[in-house]
Amino acid sequence: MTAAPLPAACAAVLRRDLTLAWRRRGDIAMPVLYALIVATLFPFALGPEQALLQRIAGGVVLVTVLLAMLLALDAMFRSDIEDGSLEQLVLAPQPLAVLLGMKILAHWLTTALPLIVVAPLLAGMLHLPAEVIPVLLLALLLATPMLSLLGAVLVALTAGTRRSGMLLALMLLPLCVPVVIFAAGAVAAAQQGLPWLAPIAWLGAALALTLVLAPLGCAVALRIALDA
Amino acid sequence: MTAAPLPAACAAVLRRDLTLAWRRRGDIAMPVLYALIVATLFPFALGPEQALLQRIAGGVVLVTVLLAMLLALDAMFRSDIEDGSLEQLVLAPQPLAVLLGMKILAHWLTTALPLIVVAPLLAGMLHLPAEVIPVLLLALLLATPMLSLLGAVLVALTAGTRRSGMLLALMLLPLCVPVVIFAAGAVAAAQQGLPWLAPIAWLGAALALTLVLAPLGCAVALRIALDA
Amino acid sequence: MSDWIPLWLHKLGSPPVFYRFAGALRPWMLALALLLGAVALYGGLVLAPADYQQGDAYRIIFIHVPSAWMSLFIYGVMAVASFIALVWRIKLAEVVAMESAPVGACFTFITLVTGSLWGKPMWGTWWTWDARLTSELVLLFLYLGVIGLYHAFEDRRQGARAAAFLAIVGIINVPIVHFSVNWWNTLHQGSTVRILGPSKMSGDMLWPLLTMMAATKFYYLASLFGRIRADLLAMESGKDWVRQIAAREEAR
Amino acid sequence: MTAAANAIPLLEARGLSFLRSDEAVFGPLDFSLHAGELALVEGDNGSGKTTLLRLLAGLLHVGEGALDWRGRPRRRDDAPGEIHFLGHHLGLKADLSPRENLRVAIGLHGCRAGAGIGQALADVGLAGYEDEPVRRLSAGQKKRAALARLRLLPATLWLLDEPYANLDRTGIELVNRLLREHVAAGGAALVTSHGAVDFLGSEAKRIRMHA
Amino acid sequence: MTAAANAIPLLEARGLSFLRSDEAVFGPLDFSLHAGELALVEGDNGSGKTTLLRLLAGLLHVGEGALDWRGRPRRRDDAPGEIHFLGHHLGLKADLSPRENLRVAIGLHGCRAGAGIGQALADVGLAGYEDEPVRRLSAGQKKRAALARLRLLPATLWLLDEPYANLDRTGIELVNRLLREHVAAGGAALVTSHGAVDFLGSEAKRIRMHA
Ligand code: HEM
Ligand SMILES: Nc1ncnc2c1ncn2[C@@H]1O[C@H](COP(=O)(O)OP(=O)(O)OP(=O)(O)O)[C@@H](O)[C@H]1O
Ligand SMILES: Nc1ncnc2c1ncn2[C@@H]1O[C@H](COP(=O)(O)OP(=O)(O)OP(=O)(O)O)[C@@H](O)[C@H]1O
Ligand SMILES: [Mg+2]
Ligand SMILES: [Mg+2]
Repeated sequence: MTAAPLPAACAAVLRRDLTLAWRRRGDIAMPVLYALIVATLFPFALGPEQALLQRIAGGVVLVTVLLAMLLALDAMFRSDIEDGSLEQLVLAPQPLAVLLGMKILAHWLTTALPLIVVAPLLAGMLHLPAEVIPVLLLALLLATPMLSLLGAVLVALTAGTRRSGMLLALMLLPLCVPVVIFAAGAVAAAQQGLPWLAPIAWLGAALALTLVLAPLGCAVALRIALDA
Repeated sequence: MTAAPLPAACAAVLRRDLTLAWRRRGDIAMPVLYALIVATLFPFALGPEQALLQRIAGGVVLVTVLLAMLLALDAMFRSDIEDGSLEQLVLAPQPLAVLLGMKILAHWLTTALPLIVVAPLLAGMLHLPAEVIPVLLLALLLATPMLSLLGAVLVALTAGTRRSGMLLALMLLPLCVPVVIFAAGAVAAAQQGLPWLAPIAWLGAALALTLVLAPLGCAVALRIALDA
Repeated sequence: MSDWIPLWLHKLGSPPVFYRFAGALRPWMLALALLLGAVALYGGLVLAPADYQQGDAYRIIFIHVPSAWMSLFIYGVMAVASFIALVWRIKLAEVVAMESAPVGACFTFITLVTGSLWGKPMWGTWWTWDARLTSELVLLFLYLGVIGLYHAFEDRRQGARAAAFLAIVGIINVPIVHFSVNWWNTLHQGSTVRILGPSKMSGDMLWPLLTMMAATKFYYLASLFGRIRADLLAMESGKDWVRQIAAREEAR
Repeated sequence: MTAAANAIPLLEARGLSFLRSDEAVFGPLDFSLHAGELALVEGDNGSGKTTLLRLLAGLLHVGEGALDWRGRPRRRDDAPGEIHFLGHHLGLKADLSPRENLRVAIGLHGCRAGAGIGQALADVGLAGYEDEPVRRLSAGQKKRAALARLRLLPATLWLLDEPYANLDRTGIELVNRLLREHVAAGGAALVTSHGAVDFLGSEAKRIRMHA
Repeated sequence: MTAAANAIPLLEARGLSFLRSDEAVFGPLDFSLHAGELALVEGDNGSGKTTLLRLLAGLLHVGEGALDWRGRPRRRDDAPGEIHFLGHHLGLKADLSPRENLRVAIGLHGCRAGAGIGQALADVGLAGYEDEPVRRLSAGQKKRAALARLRLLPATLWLLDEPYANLDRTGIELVNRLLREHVAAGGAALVTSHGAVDFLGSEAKRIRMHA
């Protein structure tokens, strides 16, 4: 009898979630398509005036990407709870926080990464100047993992309740606001030719903190949610 | 032994879905909150410049409401399929199309109606002129049932597949675009003081057509989806 | 530390003991709160001189600042009680945490409203997205989240544990509210009142402020005790000591 | 039970099979079921019992062979409300109470004369749980809530997929009693089971599935 | 089976109960389980069997009373990987095949020396279904896929909630064989059942739950 080593367990969880996502790759594509729809509909809804679109492009892309991520957040643990897989995960002999970290990573890889990949396209559709796009991508690379991590904790907390949707939104909104402010601040600064490093640095620092704490919090929250 | 009369059956389905929605009222509130978040984040992302906001307000509200509806569309039959309730519905001695019409009505009442109620608030947050708001509401009142009806057919079609998300989005996009164009056209016309009746009339005609055909299509699609 | 803390907590944390203790103290707390509040308002609104810059508008400070302090203080209490509740699973701690939340939310709301009212004449706007204002708003959302989460669970104690966890996580926001004026340059006033060292405020204004602070503290305790007693009776409705109380009430 | 033998059978299958990707899930089956008869569908795991029941219920399409209902080829909207199907998924909404779930069922299917929801729930042993959300019931209690439909709805043919699973001994007794009463009142039933629990003795027909 | 009786029990419950909203779900229970022992948890629907098993697995908190694991109070992260819990929900992902599901389980829990996935699946009668998505399996085949975990994972104590439900006769035999081999190898198991199927004869302890 040999207990599984931690790296193997992490690999197993990550691989499982990625395989599942691949099996339902239509669902991964959902947030991306959703973001594309938004970017397509905006010119229709506002009229194709280039200066106006350019002015709002950075903000629209940021908001769209973050909202598309929120869409998928709710489902992070739902199917695992319903089919009993989460219980098996909790009872595994590995530290739960690490395993959950892997689940969060898988979630980020399958929802946020595709969005970041299409972000330049979205930005292009709304005529964002090309030199601002790297800053936009940097902001997204820092902001999206933070949302995945914090979102996971909150989703775990509400997992035991039936009325999760509203609560989740209520708790996420205040978290989104500062993230959007900093990210949009960096993009706007870049678009006006001003220095944009300070807001990006703040985002980075916040990300480092959540990276360590969020999986631990998520583990505690899930244990509480299952305990009934 | 007495078979149930059709009105009683319709009432039973409608009441069931409304009760369920009420039990999970947090989830009904989700699209509304989602729309509120979008409307809150926009000023952050774009800067609180009133003229700019006013210019894009009508379009943003329309797109936001329609997208918030799409959010909830996906779940229209999911739980009924998973717990076997849909089989019971299909085996009921009533015409399936009518029963599904009731489900769609319940869905519209629980997702679109709250959104229409908060729409003036959203419009206000983005400084849409007050005299345009009635037109916006009229456009929403015609556009949202159409989305519910068409969406139901598509959701039913994709219910049997595993990769539902992408298909759904792909098929809905071409349907959304004309709806948004007409609705936004009416609002923009009203905002500029031009006559706005023509696009509204088109929306109304399209709605009347879908109202008759969509439940029938939905019934056929669902029978196909279950047959495996 | 591992042994005597839980032992001691369990003793005071026993519902019947606390029920009696809170019942005896509550009227005194309430009386003190009203008395001190009246004195402070008299001192603030009548005795204190008008500000040389702001005229009389500044007098809203006597509501704004004490409730702002309370919004933070109560959050702290809630987080500590939550910690005890999670680690030692003491029912009373759960109740203290959960019943503090609505009171704290009220104080936070008052802070936001009075701040806005004051902001209009001072800064020419009801609201800006400045660091302190934003973080205070986040505090309100945290309180609401705790309350909502608590009530979203069917099992009260499970709900209390989940909400307690959220309260502990949210504690990071408290230093952000307090120090935001130092860390970022904000529109909002820096700290003027200091516990240690000399204050930057004149004594005429200071003493009503401090009195009001004491009054709000007593008010919080009084209202907390009242809520806890009601909650304990509801939660322990099957237990002997509650039945005895009910019997006594009936006898009267 | 033999009185109806000469009459037209309720259900008659001749060479019936179901195709999935053009392959038969179960071999061609021949059987008939008259009013007042009981049939037990036996077979190993994966032999196609559930598939057969869904086919008879009209949820799946007949692949090969013929299926008659009261002497005429079965079409989808024949026999409205005459058939009641109870599958592995019980068709209960987890957020509604047993009482509310039954009310919906009655609204859709109508109600047997003289039957009442409260009485039906008491009969299946759920007295005291009428207003608890189904989510909070134990596995066996959920099953019992679904069985209460049998008491209430005016169906002639019952298709029960493993009605005994998750039930305790009194629950199994309950199912047997329900079946006996139904058959005595002129109904018919097709029940799947693995033969591990006591089924109504030898009164029943047996239909064997071969994997 | 009696050789270990004097040793420290694997699991010992004294006055154990679980509280939901401050009310006990089941009465105080006293029992102990040694390595090499089998126990059958009996009780009617809703008597708290599932709740007890989840409590023992460490998913729920002890309400009142004490629960010892190898002579010391059970804490959550004691006994990592020594306990395997099989509940009403099988813990299989419907979109993965049995083989992939087992691979994940091995990744998390490690593997018994000498055991292999293909062999384990063949043992539970799923040869030929190894690469089919679990969604397409019948109810009994899903259960068997979950039982294959018992073959593979190196757990000492098995907590099996109604392992017999949905299984045919060979399936029930299979569970009994697995239990016999596990016990012979020094493992222990707690099994819930309604007593309607043949449990391993009289070798087992019985724990009765009163509703
Ligand atoms: C909605 C707007 C406002 C909010 C949310 C708000 C919030 C707060 C908070 C949370 C504190 C307590 C900080 C601490 O103890 O660490 C505070 C203190 C204070 N506020 Fe405001 N405030 C607002 C508007 C204003 C305005 C317009 C003024 C006047 C110019 C003002 C003056 C003060 C003063 C003098 C203090 C005491 C500072 C100290 O001594 O620490 N506030 N406010
Ligand atoms: N999540 C829950 N919330 C509240 N009550 C519950 C919950 N789950 C079960 N119960 C209740 O607790 C009691 C015990 O349930 P449990 O599932 O443990 O029974 P069981 O013995 O496993 O029954 P069965 O044989 O039907 O599976 C039941 O009365 C049930 O109604
Ligand atoms: N949705 C599906 N798609 C493809 N194949 C399926 C599907 N459902 C079942 N099967 C296959 O069809 C066969 C018959 O399945 P069915 O569920 O009818 O068996 P069963 O007799 O009810 O078994 P059990 O006793 O385990 O419930 C099985 O081999 C199964 O793998
Ligand atoms: Mg089956
Ligand atoms: Mg059970």
